[in-house]
Amino acid sequence: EADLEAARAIVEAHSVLPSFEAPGAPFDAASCMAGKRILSIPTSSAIPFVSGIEEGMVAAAEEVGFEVRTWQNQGQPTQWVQGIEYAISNGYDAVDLMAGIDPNALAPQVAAAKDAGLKVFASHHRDVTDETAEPNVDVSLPLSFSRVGEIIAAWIVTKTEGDANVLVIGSDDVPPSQPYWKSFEAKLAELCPDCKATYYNVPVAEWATKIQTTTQSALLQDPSINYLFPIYDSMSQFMLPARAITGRMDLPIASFNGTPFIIDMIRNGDVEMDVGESLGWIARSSLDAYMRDLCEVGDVPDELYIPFYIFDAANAETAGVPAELDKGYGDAHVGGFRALWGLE
Amino acid sequence: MMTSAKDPFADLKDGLPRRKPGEAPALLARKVSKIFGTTKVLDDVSLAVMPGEVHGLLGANGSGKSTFIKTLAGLHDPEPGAELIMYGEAAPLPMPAGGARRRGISFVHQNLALMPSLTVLENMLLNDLAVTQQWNIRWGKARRQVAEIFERFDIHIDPMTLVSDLPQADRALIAICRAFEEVRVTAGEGRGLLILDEPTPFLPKSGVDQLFTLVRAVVAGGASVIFVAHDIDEIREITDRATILRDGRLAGTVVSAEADHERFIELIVGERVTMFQTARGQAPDRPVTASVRKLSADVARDVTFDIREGEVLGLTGLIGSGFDRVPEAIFGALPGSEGSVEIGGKSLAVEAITPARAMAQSIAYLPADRLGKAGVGSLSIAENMALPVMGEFRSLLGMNWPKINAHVSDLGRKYDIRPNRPAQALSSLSGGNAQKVLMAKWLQTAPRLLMLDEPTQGVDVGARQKLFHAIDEASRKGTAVLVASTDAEQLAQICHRVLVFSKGRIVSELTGAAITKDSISEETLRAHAPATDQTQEVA
Amino acid sequence: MTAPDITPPAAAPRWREINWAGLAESYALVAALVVLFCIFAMLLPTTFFTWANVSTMLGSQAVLVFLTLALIIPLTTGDFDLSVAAILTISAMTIAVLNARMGVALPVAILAALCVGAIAGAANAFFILYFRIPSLIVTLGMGTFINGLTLWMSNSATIGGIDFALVMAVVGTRFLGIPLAFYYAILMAAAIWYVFGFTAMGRRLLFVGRGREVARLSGIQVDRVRFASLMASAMIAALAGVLYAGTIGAADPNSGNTFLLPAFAAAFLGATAITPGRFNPVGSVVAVYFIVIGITGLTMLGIQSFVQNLFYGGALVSAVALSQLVRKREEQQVG
Amino acid sequence: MTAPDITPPAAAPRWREINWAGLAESYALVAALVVLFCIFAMLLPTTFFTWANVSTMLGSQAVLVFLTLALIIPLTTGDFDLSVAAILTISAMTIAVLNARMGVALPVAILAALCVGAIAGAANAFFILYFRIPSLIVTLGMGTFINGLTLWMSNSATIGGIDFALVMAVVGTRFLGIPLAFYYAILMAAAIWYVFGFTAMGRRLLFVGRGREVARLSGIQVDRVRFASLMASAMIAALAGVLYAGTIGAADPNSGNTFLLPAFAAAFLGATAITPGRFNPVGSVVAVYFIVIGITGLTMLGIQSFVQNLFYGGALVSAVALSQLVRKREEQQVG
Ligand SMILES: Nc1ncnc2c1ncn2[C@@H]1O[C@H](COP(=O)(O)OP(=O)(O)OP(=O)(O)O)[C@@H](O)[C@H]1O
Ligand SMILES: Nc1ncnc2c1ncn2[C@@H]1O[C@H](COP(=O)(O)OP(=O)(O)OP(=O)(O)O)[C@@H](O)[C@H]1O
Ligand SMILES: [Mg+2]
Ligand SMILES: [Mg+2]
Repeated sequence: EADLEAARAIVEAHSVLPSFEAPGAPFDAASCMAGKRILSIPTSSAIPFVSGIEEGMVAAAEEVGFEVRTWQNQGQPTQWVQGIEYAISNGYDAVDLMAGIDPNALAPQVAAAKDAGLKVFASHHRDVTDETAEPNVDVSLPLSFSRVGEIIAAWIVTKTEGDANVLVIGSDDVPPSQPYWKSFEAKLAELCPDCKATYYNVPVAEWATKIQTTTQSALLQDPSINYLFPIYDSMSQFMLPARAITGRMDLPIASFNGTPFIIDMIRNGDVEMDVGESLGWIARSSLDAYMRDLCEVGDVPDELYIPFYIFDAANAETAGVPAELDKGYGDAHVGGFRALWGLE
Repeated sequence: MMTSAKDPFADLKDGLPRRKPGEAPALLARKVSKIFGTTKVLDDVSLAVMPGEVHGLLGANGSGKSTFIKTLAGLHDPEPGAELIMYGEAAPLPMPAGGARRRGISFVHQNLALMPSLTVLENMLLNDLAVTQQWNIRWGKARRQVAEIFERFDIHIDPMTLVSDLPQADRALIAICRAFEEVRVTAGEGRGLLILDEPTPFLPKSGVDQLFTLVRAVVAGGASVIFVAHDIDEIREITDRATILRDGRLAGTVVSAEADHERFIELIVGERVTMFQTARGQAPDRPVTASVRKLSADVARDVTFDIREGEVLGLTGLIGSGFDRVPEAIFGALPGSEGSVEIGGKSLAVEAITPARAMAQSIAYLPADRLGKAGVGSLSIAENMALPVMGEFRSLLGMNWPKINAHVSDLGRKYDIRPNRPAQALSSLSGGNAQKVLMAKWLQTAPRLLMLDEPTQGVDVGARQKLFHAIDEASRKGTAVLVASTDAEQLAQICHRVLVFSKGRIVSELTGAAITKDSISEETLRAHAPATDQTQEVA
Repeated sequence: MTAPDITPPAAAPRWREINWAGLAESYALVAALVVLFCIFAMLLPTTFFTWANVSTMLGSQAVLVFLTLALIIPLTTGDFDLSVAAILTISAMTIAVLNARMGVALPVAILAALCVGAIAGAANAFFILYFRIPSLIVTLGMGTFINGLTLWMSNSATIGGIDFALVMAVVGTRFLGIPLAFYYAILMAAAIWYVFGFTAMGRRLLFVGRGREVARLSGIQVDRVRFASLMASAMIAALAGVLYAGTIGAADPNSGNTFLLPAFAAAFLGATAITPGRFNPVGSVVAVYFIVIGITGLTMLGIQSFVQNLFYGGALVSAVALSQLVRKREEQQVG
Repeated sequence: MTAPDITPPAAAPRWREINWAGLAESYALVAALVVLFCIFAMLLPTTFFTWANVSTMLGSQAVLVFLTLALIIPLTTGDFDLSVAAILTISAMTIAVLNARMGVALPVAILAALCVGAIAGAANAFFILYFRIPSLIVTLGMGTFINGLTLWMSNSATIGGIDFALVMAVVGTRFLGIPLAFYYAILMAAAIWYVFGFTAMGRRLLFVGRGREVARLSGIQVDRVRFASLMASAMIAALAGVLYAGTIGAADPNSGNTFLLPAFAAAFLGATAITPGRFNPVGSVVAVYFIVIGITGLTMLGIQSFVQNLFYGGALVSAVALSQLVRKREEQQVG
């Protein structure tokens, strides 16, 4: 029998505007960071989510009084290599591998950076449950994708009142996909033993050509599917036509990332919910961890401190019309981090 | 196999001619057959060439001459059972790649086998590099060698130019000189076989004479030559014996000096042919169809003439004298031309003519380059033929293909196209039949002015008469026909009037009974005689 | 395309007789499609072999059909157009930016998208025809350039919220249970089939592709024909973009580009069918649906997604290989 | 034989004179590279114009140089190889799976990767030469098929932890401050330059590409030459995969595929330089570094990433357009 109570509790916990909880002791960031430089290499500058975080980091660093620079690239590993070498030869204090670059997939360059005395940071690149060793990374800030999985499982159980048959689409070539899906599956089983979920893997490069056909086939094959869960919300757009063509416009979609156009879709009623993460928050809490490491003040977290916040029809408008990146999460983090860094 | 009862070699038991007792033939090919799809193109052909012999190979278009030669080159695999014996030694068939070269056979193929987008130097080295065991190339040495060869052959071509920048005649020179050099280098003393598949059409008369001198020199050294041509006079002049193919079968082998012109024609065609001859005399005094004024195009300079309805006007000269540029320019196919053409009461500036505009004035032009410029080999006969008349087969539902096919097969019958299958790809026809298709393509439009560039090049005697009849019929209906050709015999057969060019200018005009093969050749060469002065003047 | 009684040369002993080898060759892909369908129908009688599934398969591939049709026109005139996928993407993005973000009315936005396609086509044609650069190079470069423009226009973001009327007109409305998009694709294929087979323009395209010089000397204005074909290709690609925007109700700057290789595969696979050796719209449609049946069936069998790549690549190569066996492996000029 | 009325062609007045137009054409791309370098050097004197940056640029694009070199061999013989990027990826993945995951010794893993390349090349050649299918179709299908295999081998995941010895041999060791990878690329280019320019084999490749039929008539074993070229292409692509694995110490199933279009662009761009009209290794190297300088400079200036696409596409088209202007816009056969 489904534990609706527990599910509802999880959902509610993430439906209130996030409040700031200091991830460590306060310190004087401005003085110890003065003159320091970090080169941030995002997985690809062409992803708005990523460039949004980059902008947040650059702005926050400016407030503190040091330099964060973005290495613009188009997702080519050889460009990342060039970025790290650029950091090494131009006297940067640290490189940051942002939002999806696996430091183990650039082992030689990371080692070279370490040898040259640079710190190496990585954030938002894997799930917290992922045990892979990252020997050369000074600060690693995995994200709790598995927590997201649990939130969405709880949401679906709540909405279907314990009668869910979920179609899940993921991309195994994005490393957190498996742990994320597993935690979803586990939580679903825990909250609702009778619920069912089926997982299909579609590599990122084939989203446009395969998500739609995969979804259609799955829906036709199992008409009892009553919930769609694309694990990254940008997949949703390819599921919409599948839903339309198979005549299942009634199927709700829940997802994760808080991408603005998906929040627009929530407002329009195409998508039911989206778990969002504030980009400004990610930017600041990453910087916080990096500064703690560079300033050697201790308390370096081993997880990206980021509250997850649920957008649904009720609060979609708070993200702006049309929705904007990093809007609707309140601004608890702005003041919170400023205070923590001794800027007030 | 021999057709004649008084075969000069009938006394030889094995059917092989021998000059010296016990001497093995340079090349003995036996029972060579080749089937393409369902057509037997070569049927049990045998051929013997003695050392020091020039052996002619004749036959109508599509009779299998080139196929036989390509079999020796290793391009086609003959059907099983074929044998090849060279100087008494069995040689493998199918011929392995490079095998011909190793055995001292070298070729001038009908299409010359040059690569237009590469340099002359590279083309000269082509056959050598194709099979050499040597790993590296020393370009400096190679170039000096080629320069030396060119000097020996008295050829003035920069080895670094692209072949595509050269006129056809130069290309032929390169292919010929390459083959002669190759046979000299690769064959042993007193050995070697040089195979020339229609090398003469592109050559000026002087070039043909030079070629024959070279051929004689080669055979004097003991090597042999197989010489393919449609010009019976050439064959009779240069060859010792000649083998004639008809429909892929051996029609006979004759001693060239003993067979007369008619005998050759009979063997080629299989029956007596009445040679076409137009009624000589001035063209009927009909209105002027087109007036060409001060036309300059490429080497052609200040060309001015009129052509009347129903007139067949020949343009000739040495290759490179610019006569063949005239029709091209009139049709708007040659950029950078000047002058004017008056046709149908309208005066057109030559530089403004495009092929489409020319066609609108009912001008038609058949280029010499059959599959490069005149027709598309990979498309069917029907598609090629229907191109200029598509508009007429439009119905409410678009083009009426059954009607087009019926029309095309009627034309095929009319012009004796073999095989007459509209769906067959043009490239699968022999040269002569392809030419008939392309001629029909334009004749069906009943043009006011029909311009033909070397219309019978590579066309056999029989087919040639059919084309002449077609031209004659068109001219009787009022079409003015402009024929650019180096073939004096052909011009003499069909033209009312001939303009002879030299260095880009018209230097003489022959009309009526004054047009004979000899007079044309004479004018062509005479016009050329004071060459040095004229060169200055033109330059 | 040729009339039914025009059969390939080598295999035609007498040209009014029924040519079995020719028929086998022409309809091998159709037969393969039917066989594949039957196999999956037997394996999955309750899911695959249903009208719902069939109509879904038909309705969902209209974009790919359009893009393949866009490709075969320049392929017929002997030009490559590698920029079609980029044009599809920028066209969809133009609609999204104008309609969803700037509030421009849908018809105007669609018109603007088609204009963008026309400009891209004209730019391709300019470089190819004026500068005489091989089309492969121009369209490769142009495709990348257009991608850059798309990223710039969209700020790299997916833009949703396109007027629902477009979605209704593309996949929202059904006729005989199949979304309208399918009928658009079929109409477009039929139009091209007619033009290729039964108009003088179609002949001109073919002659230009097979022999530029011959075409020129036959009075065809070669550059004009090539210009028209490059424009047609870009415009159809832009239409594909409109359909794409209508299919997903949104536009993103990247996903459209992934259609390029499947469209090329379908164009070449389609050239082995119906009128073998020529790019033809009916063959293209058959090829697209052949592949879709395979992929859908495999997905329904729950087979891992990499198998779809294996099927895709394997089907392309082996279908063409089979068709070559029928022709006794003779080299073909495709065009 | 005399041909008294034949004067040497107009284009070459006297063939030992210096041909300025020809020189301009051959070295225009080199000049553009130098100019571009100088511009960025002036704009970014302290970051771009440093030995560290130059050596990074040289070292990090060795993979692309290799892949471009892999392409130009079949392009010279008139075949397309669209599967090179997929071969690169599966080769890198083979090393990662064998060495990092299964603990096989590095040399064995590298050997296995090269074998995989050889098998892919042989499969390409088999379908192209035995079935006489156009290379574009075969390699398009084969590329997709190989991608499927790569996804299967890797479970779609990135695999890190390749033996550091490989990294040391590729980018970890430097000579004159430049990672060894650069020298490998230069060596490979030099080898191909020698083969193309100064060996009989090189000429045979060219002859086969420029005229199959004539090549055959001249006694060249055309199929053998094409086989060799397809094998060489696959093997060099596999080597590129080894370098790629060594450059990042890991392998992923996707990123390698993104090299395909840049490599084609570099091959065609390179064919406008050094020996214009012919695919040539020196031109390819120049083209790769021309593009790399542009992209690196733009990145260092912090310019948004979409500008990289604009530069890429714009540079390709305008460089070729300029080179066509020098040649008075005459149509060229590239090969
Ligand atoms: N590759 C081929 N495939 C099919 N048929 C061919 C092929 N090559 C030649 N043929 C056919 O074989 C026959 C003989 O052709 P071939 O070229 O040997 O004739 P030919 O005697 O040289 O004629 P011509 O005097 O016109 O040069 C022709 O009917 C031709 O159409
Ligand atoms: N790939 C090539 N294709 C055509 N011609 C070439 C090629 N390479 C070089 N050449 C030409 O050959 C000429 C001589 O080249 P090379 O540098 O080998 O001269 P070399 O040193 O005198 O040669 P060698 O040492 O063999 O005497 C040059 O002028 C060059 O134009
Ligand atoms: Mg012949
Ligand atoms: Mg002939």
